[in-house]
Parts: sequence; C-alpha cells; structure tokens
Amino acid sequence: MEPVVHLRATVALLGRFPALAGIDLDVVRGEIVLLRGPNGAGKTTLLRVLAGLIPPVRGEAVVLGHRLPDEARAVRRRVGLLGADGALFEDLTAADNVTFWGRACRAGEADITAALDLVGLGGRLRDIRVSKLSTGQRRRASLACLLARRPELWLLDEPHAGLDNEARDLLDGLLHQAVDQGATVVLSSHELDRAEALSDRVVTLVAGTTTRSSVPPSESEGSRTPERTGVSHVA
Amino acid sequence: MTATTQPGAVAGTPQPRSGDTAGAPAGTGSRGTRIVGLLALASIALLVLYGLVISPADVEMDDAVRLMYVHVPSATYLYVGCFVTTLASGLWLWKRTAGWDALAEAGAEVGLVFAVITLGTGSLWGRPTWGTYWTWDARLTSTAVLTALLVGYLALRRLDLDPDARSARAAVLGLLLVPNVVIVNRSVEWWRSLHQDSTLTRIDPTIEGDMLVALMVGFLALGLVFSWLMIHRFRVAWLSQQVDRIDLDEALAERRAEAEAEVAR
Amino acid sequence: MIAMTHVGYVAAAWLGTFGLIGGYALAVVRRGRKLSRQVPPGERRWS
Amino acid sequence: MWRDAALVAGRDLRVEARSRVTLHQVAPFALLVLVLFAFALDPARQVLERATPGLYWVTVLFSALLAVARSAALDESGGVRDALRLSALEPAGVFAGKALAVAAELLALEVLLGAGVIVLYGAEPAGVGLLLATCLAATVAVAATGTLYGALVSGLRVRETLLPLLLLPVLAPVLIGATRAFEAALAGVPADGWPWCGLLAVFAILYSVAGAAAYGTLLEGS
Repeated sequence: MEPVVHLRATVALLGRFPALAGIDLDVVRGEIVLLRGPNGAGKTTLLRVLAGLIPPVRGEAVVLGHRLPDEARAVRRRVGLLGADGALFEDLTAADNVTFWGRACRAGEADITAALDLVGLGGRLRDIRVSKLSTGQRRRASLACLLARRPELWLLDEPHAGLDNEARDLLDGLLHQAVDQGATVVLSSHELDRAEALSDRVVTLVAGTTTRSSVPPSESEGSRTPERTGVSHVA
Repeated sequence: MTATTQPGAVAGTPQPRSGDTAGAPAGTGSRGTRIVGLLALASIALLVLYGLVISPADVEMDDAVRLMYVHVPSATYLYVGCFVTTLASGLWLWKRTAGWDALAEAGAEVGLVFAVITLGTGSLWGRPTWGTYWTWDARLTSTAVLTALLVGYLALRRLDLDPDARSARAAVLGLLLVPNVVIVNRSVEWWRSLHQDSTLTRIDPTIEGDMLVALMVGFLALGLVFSWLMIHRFRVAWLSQQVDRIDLDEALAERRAEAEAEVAR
Repeated sequence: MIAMTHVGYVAAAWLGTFGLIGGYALAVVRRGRKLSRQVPPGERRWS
Repeated sequence: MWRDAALVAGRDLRVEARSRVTLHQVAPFALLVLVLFAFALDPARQVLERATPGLYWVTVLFSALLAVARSAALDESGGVRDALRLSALEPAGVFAGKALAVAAELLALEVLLGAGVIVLYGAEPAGVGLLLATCLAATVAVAATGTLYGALVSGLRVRETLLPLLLLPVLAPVLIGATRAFEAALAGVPADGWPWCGLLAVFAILYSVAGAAAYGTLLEGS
C-alpha cells in the first residue's frame, strides 16, 4: 500500500534554525501516529511540513502522493491542520468563523452546519463571540473548521490541550470515525497516556530527528492491528 | 540621458566574470575591479582638473556651476541604481536564483549613496544661486521622496530574518521601485510646473566647450565609481548569502549532535 | 582659479561627495574581507 | 476570484461591524486631527480655507494608516496565515476583498471628514463631480497600496513603525494629486482638476494589479 507520508532525511528550517535536521517517517493510510518528544523537538514544524506549509530544504518528502515542496499546493487541498493557535477571529461568533473557513475551503453549507453540530456548537453557543468562549470551546470551533474540510490527512498539534474530558471523548470518537472513512491521522501530544491509548504507533522526535528505537518496523508496517503501547520506529 | 561611457553594462550580467573562482583572493577585490578602480581614480582626477580648474565660471552663477558636474551625474546613477534593483527584483521573482537578490540589494544601497550625494550637492547648489538650501523644485523633491523609498526598502531587507521570506518581500518592494519613481516624478513635475517651471532646467547654462567636457568627465568618473561600488557590493551580498548557508550547515551538524547525545543518554 | 566665488559651497559639495564615496567604498571592502574569511575559497564568487 | 473577494470583504466588514473600531476610534481621531489643524493654523479664515484640500487629504491619509494597520492585524497571526494558505481562496481574491473592505471604511470616513471640513473650515463644495471622482480614485489607490504594504510588513517585529515609513512616501503622489484636484474643484475650474484625477486612477490601477499579483507571494513568505 503506497504510504500516505514518506519522509527520508527531511530537513526543514524555521527562519534560519534547522528545526528538522533529518526525519525518516512512513505513515500508511488509516493509521493514527503519535509524535512524542520534548518541546522544541520539531513536532509542530513536522506537522506544518506535512501540511505543505514549510518547504523541506533537503531530503525526500512525499505526502498523499505529492512530492514536496513542488506540489505543496495540491497537498494543502487535502489536509486539515489543527494548530496550537487556532485561526479564529475574536470578534466574530463561532458560527461566523466556521462558516467563513468552511466556505473558504469550498465546503457545502450542509457540511458546515453538520460540523458545528458534531462538535457541540450547534446550540446556544453558536452565536456567542469567540472572545467569550473557553479554550475548550474554541478548540471545538477550530475542530469544526477542520471537519468541514473533510481532510484525508488530519494533522493535530496538541489537540487534547485544554479540552475537558467530554470534549476529549468527542475528539477520539471523531478521529476513529474519520479513520474508518479512510483518513489518516498524525498528532502530537503531551498527554501521553491518553494519546498513546488512541494511536496505533508512536514516533519519538529528539532535536529535529527521528530516533532509532526498538520495535522492528516490519511488524507494524503490514498489519493494521493497532498496537496500543508499542514504541516503534519506521525504517 | 547623455551616453555614459561606463564599462560593461552592469545591469545586464550580474557580475562581469573575472579571474578564477577557485582560490579567489580574500575580500571582494579581483583583477577586474582593480582595473575599474584605477580607471575610476584617474577619471576623478581628470574631473577635478576639468571641473575646478579648466572649465570657466558661468556668466550668471559664477563658480556655483561647478556643482553641476557632480550633481547631474549622481542623479543619473541614482536612477540607474533603482533601475538595477527593479530589474533584478523582477528577475528574482521570475527565476528565483539568489544572484538576482544580491544584485537588487547592491543596486538599492549604491543608489542610496548617490541619492544622498544628489540631495547634498542639490541643496548646496541652491544656497548660492537662489538663496535657500531647499527650493521645492521638481528634481530635488522627487529625489527626496525616492531617498525615502530606498531607506524603506533597505529597512525591510535588514529586518526580516528568514532568508527566503525576506527575498520574496524585498523583490516585491524592489519591483515597485521604478513605477513609484516614475509616478512620483510625474506628479512632482506637474505640481511644480503649476507654480514655476523647474528652476534647474530654466537656467541650465547652455553648456558647451570646456563646461560640456567637464560634465562628460563627470559622467565618466561617477560611472566608473558606480560600477566599482556595484561589483564590490554585489560580492558582499553574495558572500553574506554563503555565510548564511554555512551557518545553516553548522547549525544542522549541532542539531544532529544534540540528537545523538540525547539518544545516547 | 584662485578668485573662485562661492568656493565654500563648491568645496563642501566636492569634498562631501568624494568623502562619502571613499567612506562607503572602504566600508564595503572591509565588510567583504570580513565575510570572505568565513567562506571557503571555492565558493567566494557568484557562479 | 470575485466570490473569494466578496467572502473576505464580508468577513472584514463584519469584524468591523462587531468591533466598531473604525466607528469608535478612527473616525473620532480623524475629526480630532481636523480640530488640531485649526488650533495650529489659528482659525483666521483665509488660511484654513486656502489649505482645506491639503489638510483634508493629510487627515484622510493618517486615518487610512490606522484602518490599514487594523485590517492587516486581522490576518497577522500564524494560525490565520496557515489557514489562508490551506484554504482554496485565491490570494488575489483575498487581496481584493481586504482592499474593498478598507476602501469602504475609507469612503465612509471621507464623507464624515467632508462634513467636518464644511462645518469647521467653512468650505463650500463646488465641482462636486470632480470631488467624488477624486475621492473614489484616491480611496481605491490608498486601499490597494495599504493592503499590499500591510501584507509586506505582516509578521515583522516592528511593523507598526515600518508601515508608515514604507507607505507614506509611496502615497505622496496620491496626496499631491488629490489635493490639487480638490483645489481645482473648489476654485471653480474643474477642468484643471481632471488630469490629477487621471493620475490617481492610474495609481489605483497600478497598485490594484500589483497587489493582486504579489499577494500570493507575500502570503507564502513564512
């Protein structure tokens, strides 16, 4: 099965700083991969490279069959990025925000209202200004913007941060639903226990490089059986 | 514009290829620049001779006319500098090769030097001739606005840290430089012609004989100086790009070493 | 030549002009030398 | 492209409607500047009257700086820039939308300032056709230039001071053209004013085209 993500010795810069100094990563369709590592290891940068927002300067990078950085525009159409700082406009209501970004991504009106309901913002929260929402509710709004896009590759940067338990279950449910519909997920998180329970595989990032770790890749490559705790590296 | 006898149109090729690249000497000098440098010095000497000694004083404004031999050529090379920057920015946007970005930076900075000279000599010329340092005449005013544009452009270049984002933004600003200059000149020219026609041209002495020769030498001398400065400034810009790239390799090696150390721990 | 009128302005303009050019040329060359020391000889010229 | 422009313009104007920054802050600022000019030039009638066009357009220019800075701040944050690049919006559409929103706000301001100048400086409007055409051309010119230069400085640390430094010299011809056109209109010889209006139109077209073309490149820069 042709991997959704195929990175070999990928290097990417943040300004002049080589945030990614050499990444090897393969992700297969339908997988949920967790990026683990200390702050500043380059998790956020890696997600933005996968989204086609940061051009890799060395090494190989192919996402959803598109070669980066040349076909970045094509990649951007098919991914959804939930960044640490959401793309929400404080003065507008949750509904305004999701509608704007939904239409900006050519989503249908039905998808937009469905997304709002799915994240629990359909009711009275719909018309409250984002500035008055809690962080948890804001992330739901950002999540709704992502849902409306129907992305094939979900890129989530610290999705669990600031969510109450109810919202976390909601997120996990949505992830599994998307994966069943053929989507693939790459997320970074600090809540390791919860995230690991959710993900099929964990890739550790240290100082911008993926580390060589114990579990042989072949075992996890083929079978789709989600391995709950195994820490493995993909060759 | 009088035909300048300046060697090698710098605008066309980013840099006259001179000397071998392997084992190039330290600094930005080379056989080519030494020749241009010597020619420049010789022509400056000739300019001093003609401008200050041989050419007669003007019937109307006496010796103040000698300022023109420096003021008019420097104004011309200011525009050449802006033209180089806009051309290089356009080519960078099209071809995205780093050489054009370096040339755009060189054009703007050398252009700014000539802008300051033009303003300085212009106002010094105004004082004896019309009694004030700053006559709102068309050429001087548009040079002042153009100087502000160049200062803004160079400020943008110095500020932005991320190399490729900086080149993209500087290229867009650089591309707009000449259109801005044309519009500013047109509007200022119109504006001033409402009140009195441009003071500079009206009393431009009908120059001929030694005066004309002095002006021509002025063009030659400042042309050589312009080319010399452009070549050196271009190489400095190129070197700073290389230094950035090398810093990147070192930072990359450090980053990997840091990773190894952490894994080993 | 000696009885030059406005000699103050002419001198100021010419000295100013070539002083500025000389100063700027020096700065460029010095910066060029400093930078080229950090670059291996092979890559010193545009190519 | 125009669909994207309408979407972005709608968003910008809705943000303005909700936050009312222009209404509650930029408009009073503009009127205040008019009053300050009156203090500075002591209301001896003929000084203010003669300088009315110049003072009017200088005030419009300063207010435009605030409106442009506000509009640029909307798309300033990393998250929004990423979302714009991930969306299917055409950069040219985003530029047109933002410029139209700024232009709308500026036109409203110009009407308000027009009233202000008539009341405070006792100017009698004449040659209204020329006045309106000049306002329109100058507003489009300022909005397009402002939106483009706003994108040029976005993400930089000192953008608040860099924007005026970059923008005001470029807008000098707009100030000259608009003021001369207004002078001709008020002096009852609109024929002299139309060439200046033409210059403003050329300026507006140049920067609208340049902005639409360059906005994508500027959005890409991280």
